[in-house]
Amino acid sequence: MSHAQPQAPAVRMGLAIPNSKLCMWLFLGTEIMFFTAFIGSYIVLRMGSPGWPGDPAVTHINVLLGGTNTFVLIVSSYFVVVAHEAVTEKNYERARLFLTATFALACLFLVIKGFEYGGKISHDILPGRIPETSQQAMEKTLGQFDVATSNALGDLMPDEEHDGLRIAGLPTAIADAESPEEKAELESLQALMAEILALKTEVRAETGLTLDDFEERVDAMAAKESYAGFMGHVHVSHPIKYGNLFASTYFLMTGFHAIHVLVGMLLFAIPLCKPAAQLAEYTDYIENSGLYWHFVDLVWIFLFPLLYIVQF
Amino acid sequence: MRVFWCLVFLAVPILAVLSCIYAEDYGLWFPGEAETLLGKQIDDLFYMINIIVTVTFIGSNAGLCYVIWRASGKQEEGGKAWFCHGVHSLEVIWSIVPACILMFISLYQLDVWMQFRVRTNYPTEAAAKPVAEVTARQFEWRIRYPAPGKDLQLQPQPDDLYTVNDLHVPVNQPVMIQLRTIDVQHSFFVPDLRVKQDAIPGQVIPIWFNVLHNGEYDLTCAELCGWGHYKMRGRVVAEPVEDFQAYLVKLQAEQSYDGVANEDSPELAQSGEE
Amino acid sequence: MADGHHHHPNYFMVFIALCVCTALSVGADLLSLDNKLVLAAIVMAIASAKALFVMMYFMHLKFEGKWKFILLAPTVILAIGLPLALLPDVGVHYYTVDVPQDPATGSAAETDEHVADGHGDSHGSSQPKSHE
Amino acid sequence: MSTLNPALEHAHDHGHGDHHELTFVQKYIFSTDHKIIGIQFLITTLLMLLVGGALALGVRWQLAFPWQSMPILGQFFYGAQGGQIAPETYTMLFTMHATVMIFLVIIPVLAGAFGNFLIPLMIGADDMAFPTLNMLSYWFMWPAIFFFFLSFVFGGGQAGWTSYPVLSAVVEAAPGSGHAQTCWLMGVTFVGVSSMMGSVNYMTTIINMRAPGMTLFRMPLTIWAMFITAILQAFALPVLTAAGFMLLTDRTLGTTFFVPSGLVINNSDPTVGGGQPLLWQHLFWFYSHPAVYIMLLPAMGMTSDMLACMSRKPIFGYKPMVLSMATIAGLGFIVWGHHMFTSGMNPALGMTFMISTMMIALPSAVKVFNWIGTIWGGRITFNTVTLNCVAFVSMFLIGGLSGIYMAAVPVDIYFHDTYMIVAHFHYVLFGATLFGVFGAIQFWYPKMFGRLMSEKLGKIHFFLTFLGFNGAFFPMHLLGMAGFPRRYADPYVHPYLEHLVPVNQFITISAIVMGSAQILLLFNFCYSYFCGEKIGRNPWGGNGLEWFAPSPPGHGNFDVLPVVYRGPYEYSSPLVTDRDYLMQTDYLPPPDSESKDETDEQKT
Ligand code: HEA
Ligand code: HEA
Ligand code: CUA
Ligand SMILES: [Cu+2]
Repeated sequence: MSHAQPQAPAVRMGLAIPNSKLCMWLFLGTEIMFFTAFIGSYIVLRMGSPGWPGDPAVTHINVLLGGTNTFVLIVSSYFVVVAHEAVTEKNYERARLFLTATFALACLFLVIKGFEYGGKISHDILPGRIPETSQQAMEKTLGQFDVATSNALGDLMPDEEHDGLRIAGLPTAIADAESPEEKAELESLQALMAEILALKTEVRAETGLTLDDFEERVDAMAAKESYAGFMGHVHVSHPIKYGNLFASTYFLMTGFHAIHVLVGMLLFAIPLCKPAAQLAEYTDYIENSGLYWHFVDLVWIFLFPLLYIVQF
Repeated sequence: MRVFWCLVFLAVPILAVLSCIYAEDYGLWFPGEAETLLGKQIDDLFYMINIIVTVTFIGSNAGLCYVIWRASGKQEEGGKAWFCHGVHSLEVIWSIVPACILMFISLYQLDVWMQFRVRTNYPTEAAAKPVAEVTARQFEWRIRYPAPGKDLQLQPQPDDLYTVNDLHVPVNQPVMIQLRTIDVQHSFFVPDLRVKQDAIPGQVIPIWFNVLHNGEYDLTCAELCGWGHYKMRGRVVAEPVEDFQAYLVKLQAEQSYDGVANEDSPELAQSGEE
Repeated sequence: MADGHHHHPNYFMVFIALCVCTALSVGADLLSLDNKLVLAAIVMAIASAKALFVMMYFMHLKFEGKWKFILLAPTVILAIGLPLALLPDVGVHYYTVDVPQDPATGSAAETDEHVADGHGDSHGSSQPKSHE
Repeated sequence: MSTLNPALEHAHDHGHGDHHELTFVQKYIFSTDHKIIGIQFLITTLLMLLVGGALALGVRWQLAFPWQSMPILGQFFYGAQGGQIAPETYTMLFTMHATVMIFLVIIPVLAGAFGNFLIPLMIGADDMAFPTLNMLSYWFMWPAIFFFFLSFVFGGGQAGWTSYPVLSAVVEAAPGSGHAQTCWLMGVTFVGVSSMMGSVNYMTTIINMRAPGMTLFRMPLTIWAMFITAILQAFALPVLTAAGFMLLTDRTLGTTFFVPSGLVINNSDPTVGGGQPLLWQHLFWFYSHPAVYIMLLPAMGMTSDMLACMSRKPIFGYKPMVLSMATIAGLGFIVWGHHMFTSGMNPALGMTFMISTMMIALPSAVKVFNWIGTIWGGRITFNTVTLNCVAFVSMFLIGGLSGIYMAAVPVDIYFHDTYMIVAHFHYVLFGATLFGVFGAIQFWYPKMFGRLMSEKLGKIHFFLTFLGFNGAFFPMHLLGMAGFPRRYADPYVHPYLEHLVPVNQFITISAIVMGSAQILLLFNFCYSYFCGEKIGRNPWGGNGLEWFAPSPPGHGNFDVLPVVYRGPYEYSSPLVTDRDYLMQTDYLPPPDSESKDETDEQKT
C-alpha cells in the first residue's frame, strides 16, 4: 500500500480510522441494503399474499430451535468481542481460545440449521413443490404413484427398455411368469395400475372428488396386502395454501444468512491456522472480521422474530 | 474553423425545432387527433410541456452558442478569461425559476392522472358495467363479453361471448374494460386513444376511456412479451350503442350455432390451453 | 482520535441483556397473544433493542467518530424506505388480485376472486392440514 | 515547469526507475497499479463498445430492412436462415446490445477506467486503498463477460435488459432462453460484485487517502462525482444483486417470488406460487434508476473539469455543482417509479414519483446553467476536448428535456415504451456520457501514455459521430411521437407504422456513419500510442494534482508528495501573471489574504 516516498508524508487528510475498518463499515452498509432487499421483499410479499401458512405443525417452524440458534449467535458474538479485547491486550492465547469457541459456535449454528432444513426437506416443504390446492395435492400423490409403479415395473421386468414397453409387455409377462409368486406379484401390480388409472381419470375429470375421498381411496389401496410392496414412497400430500411463497422466502433468507455464516467461519479460520504468537499481526483483522460477524448476528436477530415468531 | 464549429452547435437547436415543425407533414407526429376525452387532455398537456421545454431548449442553446462564440473569439482579441467563481444571484435565479416551473408542471398534471387511474374517479356507470374483459396472451388479445343484457362477471359465465383481437365498444360514452393476462406481462396500447395500460400477471386492472368517434383503432402491445411481441395486433372498434348491441347479438348467434350444446361451447372456446 | 483508550464497556452485561431479550421474545411467542399485531410489534421492538445493543457496544459504534452518522443515516433511511415504498404496491393491492388457490376467502381487494383457469381449485379442504 | 514549486525542481532526477523490476505479467496483466487497471478497463470497454455497437447495427438493420439478409453479419451468424434473423434473434440483439452497452461499456468505462485512473492521481494518493481488491474488481469483469457471451451462445437473454418477469422467470415463456437468461443473470451478478468491490475501494480511498491540504471542498468535481457515484453504487447495487438472486432461484430452483399462481404459459401446467411481478420492477428500478446517474455523474464531473480547463476559467459555482450532484444522487433514490407509470402501480405512488422526478430536473438544470456559465467569458479553442464537452452539454440538454415529457405521468401513458424513450436514453447515455468519455480520453490520454492524441483524427471522429448521432437519434423522438413501439422486430405489421420505413432507413444509415466513426477513435487510440506527440507533465495547463505527476506517472504516482494549497479551478487567477493557471500544489508566499484558507484542518 505504501511505497517509499522521497518525502515522508505530511498529514494525510481523512478519518482517524484505518482504511480496513472504514472499508469494512462501508461494505457492511452495502450488506445492509442486500438484506434489506430480501427482508423487505419478504415483508411486502407476505402482506400482499392473501394468506400465510402459520401453523408450526404444517410449516415445521420451530421457535425453540430458532431461539437456540439466536442464543448461539449471541454467545459467539460475545466471544468475538472478548477475543478482540484479548488480542488488544496482547493475551494471544486467550484470543485464540475465544476465536476457536466462536468458530465452534458457528458450526453449531449450522448444525441446528441443518436439522431444521432436514425436517422441511423430509416433508418436501420446498419451494415449487408444495401443492396449494387439493387438486394439486392429488396430482402430486398421483405423481408419486407413477414413480412407484415405474420403479416396481423396472424391478420386475428389467429386460424391457422403458416403461412404455414394460406396460405393453405386462400381459405377456404375466402369462410367461415362471413362478406363481411372480405371477401374483405381476398381477397385483397390474391391478394397482388399473386402479391408479381410474383414480387419475377421476381426478383429472374434476368430478368433485374431494381430498378426503381421495385419501380414503389411497388408504384403501395401501391397506391391501398385495399392493404393499409397491407403495413405498406414496403418501397423500396435503395442500399448504401459500406454502410455496412461504418456503421461497424462508429458504432464501436463511440460506443467504447461512452463506454469510460460512464466510465468517472462513474469516476466523485464517488466523486460527496461525500460531498464537502471530495473532499480533491480526489485531485489525480480528476487529474487522468481528464487525462482520456482529452483522451476521444482527441479521439473524431480525430474521428470528420475522420468520419464527410472527406467525399468523 | 471557429465559425464552422459554432454553426455545428447552432445547427442542433435549429434543425431540431425545424424538424419538429415539419414533422407532422411526414406523418411523424401523433397518429391523428386524440380520440378520447382523456386523450385530448393528454395532448393538451403535451403541448403545454412542449412550449415550456421548447422555450427552455432554445434559451439554453442560445446561451450556449453565444458563450462559445464569444469565448472562442477571446483568442484573437487576446486577453485573459474572466476570473469568476460564480454569481450567487444567478445561481439562485436559475434554481428557483425552474423549480417553480417544474412544480407547476407536475401539479398541473395530477388531475388527468387521477381521472384515469384513481378508482373513485372512474365514471360510475362504466365502472359498474364493464363492457368486456380483455385477456392478453402470447400473442393475442382474447376478449370476453357478457351475453347481451347481462353484466360482466369476474368469473367466466357459461353464456359469455368470446372473440380474439377484436374489441368492440360503444362510442361516445365512457366504457370500462377489465384487463388481464394469462401468461406474461403485456400492455394494452391504443395509440389513437392515448390509452396504455400494462396487463400484470395475477391482477385484474380496469381501464376506462370514452371514444369520441366511430372508427377502427389499432391495438398494439407495448410491453415486451416474447418473440411475437410485435405481432400482437388487434383493433378496437367504436360504434354506436345500437350497433354494439347488434354485434353482441350476432356474436351470440354465431357462438350458439356451433352445433354443440349451447351451455358448453363458450367454455371450449375460452380455455386458454388447448 | 476515536481509537484513543476509551473504557471498554462491560461486554458481559451487554451479553446478558441480549440473552434476556431473546428469552423475552420466545416468551412473548409462548404467551400466544390473541392480537398478533401486538405480538409482532413487541418482538420487533425487542429485536431492534437487541440490534441497538450489538451495534453500540459490540460494534463499538458508541465510541466512534461522527462519521458513523454519515454512514448509517442514509443506510437506515434507505433500509426503512425501501419496504415502505414497496408497501402500497406489493403489500396491498389497488386492483383485484387473482387468487386461484383460494376462491373462498377474500383477497386484499374487495372484489370477488376469479379462477384463472380450469385448474383453479374450487373444492376440497381449504384448511391446511399437517402432514402425518 | 513550475518555478513556484521548489519540490518539483529536484524531482526530475529521481525518475521512477528505482523500484524493483516487475515481470510483464505482474506489470500489465495482474497489475495492482491503479493506472494499469484503469487502462485495462478502458481498453476492454472500448472493445465492448464495438461489440455492443455491432449488435445495435443488427437491430438497426432489421428495423430499416425488415427480414432482409444482413450484409456481413447476417451470413456470419444466420447463414442457416439465409442471413435472415428470427424475431427471437431480434429480441436477443437488443437485449444483449443494452446489456453490453450498460454493464460492459458505460458503467465500467466511467467508474472502472476513469475512476481508477483518476482518483488516486487527483487526490494525491500513491494508489488505491486496496490495490488487490482493485485488481480483483477488474478481473471479476471477465466472468461477467464470459457469462454474457455464454448467454449469447445459448440464444441470448430474451427479456430485454430490464428482464421483467414472468417472461424472464418462467422458462416456457421464452422457449429459446433456457440457459441464456440464467447466464445473463449470472453475468449481472458478477458485474455487481465487480462494481461493489470498486465502489467500497473508491470511497475508502477518497475519504482516507487525500494528500495533505486536499480538503473535501478542494477536490475536483471529477472526484466528487466518482465519490457520489460510488455511494450510489454501494447502496443501490446490492438490491439488484438480491433481486437477481431471487430471479435466478425462480428460474432454477422453483421459488416463486415473481410468479403468481395460475398462469398458463405456452401451454405449460399452471404455475404455482404467489409471487408478484411488480416486486421485480420495483427492485430492478430501485437499482437501475440510480444506475442511470451512475452512468452520468462521472461524465458530468469529468466534463466540468475539462470545460474549466478548456475555458481557462474557474468552474462556475463550484459548491452548487457539488450540491446538485449530491441532490441528484439523493433524489435519484426516490424516482425509480417513473419507469412504471403504466405498470398498474398504485396511482398514489405514481403521483409521488412524478413529483420527485420533476424535481430531479432541478439539480440537472443547475449543472447545465453552470456549464454555460463556465464557458461564459472564458477563452476556448475548439480542440477535440472542447468539442466533445460542448457536445455533452448540448446533447444532455436534449436528452434531459425529453425526460420532462416522460416524467409527466399522463403524457408518459402515451410515450411509455415508444421510441420516445429510446431517443431519450440514447441522448443521455450516448449523447451525454459517451461524448464526455470521448473528451476525457483525449484529455487524459497524455497522462496515460505520455503522448497527445491526434487532433485531426479526433476532430474528424467527433464530427462524424456528432452528425451520425443526431441523424440517428433525433428522428427517434418523432418516431415516438408517431407511437412507434420499442422492442418490435417488425413494426410494419401495424398499418399505422408502415409509412415510417424511410425514416428508419435514414436512421440506420446515420447509425452506420456513427459506427464507422468509432473505428477512427480506435485507430487514433492505437496510432497515437506510437506516433503521438510526446509531451511533458502538463500539456493542457491544468491545475489538478494529476498534472503534477509525470506523464505517464510511475509506480506510486508522484515523485514528490503533493501538498495542496487551493481548489482545482484557479484558472486565469490574477495572482499569477505569467500564465493562466495556478496549480493546486503551487505555493504562493502569503501576501496576507490566503493564509486563512491554508490551515491543514482535519477534514472528514
Ligand atoms: C444517463 C442516463 C439517464 C439520465 C441522466 C436520465 C435523466 C432523466 N430521465 Fe431517463 N432514462 C434513462 C436514462 C437516463 N435518464 C434510461 C436508460 C431509460 C429507459 C430504460 C428502459 O426502459 O429501458 C430512461 C427512462 C426514463 C423514463 C421512463 C420512461 C418510460 O419508460 O415510460 C422517465 C420518466 O420519467 C425518465 C425521466 C428522466 C428525467 C426526468 C431525467 C432528468 O434527470 C433529466 C434532467 C435534465 C434536464 C431537464 C435538462 C436540463 C435542465 C434544464 C435546462 C432546466 C430547465 C428545464 C425545465 C424548466 C423543464 N427517464
Ligand atoms: C450506453 C448505452 C447505449 C449505447 C452507446 C447505444 C448505442 C446505440 N444504440 Fe442502443 N440501447 C441501449 C443503450 C445504448 N445504445 C439500451 C439500454 C437499449 C434498450 C434495450 C431494451 O429495450 O432492452 C437500447 C436499445 C436500442 C434500440 C431499440 C431497440 C428496440 O427497442 O427495438 C436501438 C434501435 O435503433 C438502438 C440503437 C443504437 C445505436 C444505433 C447505437 C449506436 O450509437 C452504436 C454505434 C456503433 C458503434 C459504437 C460501434 C460500431 C462498430 C463497428 C462498425 C465495428 C464492428 C466491430 C466488430 C464486429 C468487432 N439501441
Ligand atoms: Cu404482448 Cu408484447
Ligand atoms: Cu429513471
